[in-house]
Amino acid sequence: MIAITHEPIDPFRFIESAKRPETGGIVTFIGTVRDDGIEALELDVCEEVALSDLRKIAEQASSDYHLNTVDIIHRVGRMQLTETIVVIVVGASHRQEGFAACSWILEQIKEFVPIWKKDICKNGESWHFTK
Amino acid sequence: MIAITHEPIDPFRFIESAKRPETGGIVTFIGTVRDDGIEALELDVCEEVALSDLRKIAEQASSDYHLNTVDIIHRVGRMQLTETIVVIVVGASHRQEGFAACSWILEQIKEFVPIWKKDICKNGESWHFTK
Amino acid sequence: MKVTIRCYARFRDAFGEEQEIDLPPGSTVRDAVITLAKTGPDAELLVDDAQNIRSYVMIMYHDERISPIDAGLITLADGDLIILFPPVSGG
Amino acid sequence: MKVTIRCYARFRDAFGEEQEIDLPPGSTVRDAVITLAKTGPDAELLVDDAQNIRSYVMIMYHDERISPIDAGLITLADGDLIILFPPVSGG
Repeated sequence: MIAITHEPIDPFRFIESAKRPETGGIVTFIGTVRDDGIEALELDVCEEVALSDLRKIAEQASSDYHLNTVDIIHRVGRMQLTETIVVIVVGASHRQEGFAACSWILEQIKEFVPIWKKDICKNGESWHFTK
Repeated sequence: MIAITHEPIDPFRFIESAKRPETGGIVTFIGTVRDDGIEALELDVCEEVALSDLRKIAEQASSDYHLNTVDIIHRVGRMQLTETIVVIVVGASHRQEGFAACSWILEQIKEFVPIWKKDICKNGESWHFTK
Repeated sequence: MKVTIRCYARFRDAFGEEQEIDLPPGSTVRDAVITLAKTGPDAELLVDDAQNIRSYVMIMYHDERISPIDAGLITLADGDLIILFPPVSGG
Repeated sequence: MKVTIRCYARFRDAFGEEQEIDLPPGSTVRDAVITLAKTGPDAELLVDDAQNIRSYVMIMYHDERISPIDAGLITLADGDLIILFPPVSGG
């Protein structure tokens, strides 16, 4: 499943559904809200473009890394410390392709998918903005 | 947790317990029984050496990749297609270290930890044996 | 003619969520962004001193990403929509 | 003197789970492995034609891994335990 959601993400159903006879390795990345001195994190999104981008990334990864399954679920809205921001689950026949694909998908998301993080701190809010 | 078990592994408790304020990325590898024309897989182990090796690998990974948490659970005995053989969960502050550590741990296991796979097929059994 | 510019995240804070801008016929995407930049106190977020669009600005036009370098080559039509994305930080 | 050799996985199928072997005093780990190899039909699984231990054989002695190359340098004591692992395939 490729999705953008405002609700908490349950990664377990995606891991379960990645179990296929042709799959030997399931590699999962779960991004969580890290305490960098913040109270919470708020994520903004341009949903129609982001969803279309995620679908293209998943398709490319499936093809380039010969994946059997790909799931990408990105949450937006406000999240507390340790809550799950993103879940990427890839099912691969071979482990190296699984690791490479999962990492590549994450880097692609960070490079161009229109999602933005804003730190919510005691004394204000500030967008992550790296030129 | 570092463990060798004869029972099915539930990866979810390890993923849940990896959620810490200092952790930004949880990378999980789940190895599953792939259908290479087999009926089942049977894993043998030298348990005391394997457990000691896994502990050393986890310690080294924690130190080298600055991990916040490491779990390695390896199952032995007989497993059916799609069942989970091994679960590796690493909690890292930074994603690249998470991917690198999880992959490194798996390669170390495959290189020297005394665990052996035997294919159970319709017409016989055969050990994996790559010189 | 009128074109609409929609902004996200930090650009929205600086220039509003959506602005309708009046431009002379023949104007380009670059002209529209320069015009928008002048409406806020943080023009330099969008354009440099030479009025070139910052290289980090992601521009969506007709559902396609276009490069800030090409923005001066693309002529607008009345009713067009331009979307501006600041540097992303998802994942 | 007597030493015990324990085998795992494919080596166990070929040479039994545990064998007690009689050796003259001064014998080395290499001597013990050569002696074990002769007890089964698949001696070449453990040693090559020059009676050197195959490089893929993992040898545990006194809770330490020792290299097949060093096996001829390590002198055994009565009651010692040697463990032989075939190439591993976990993960």
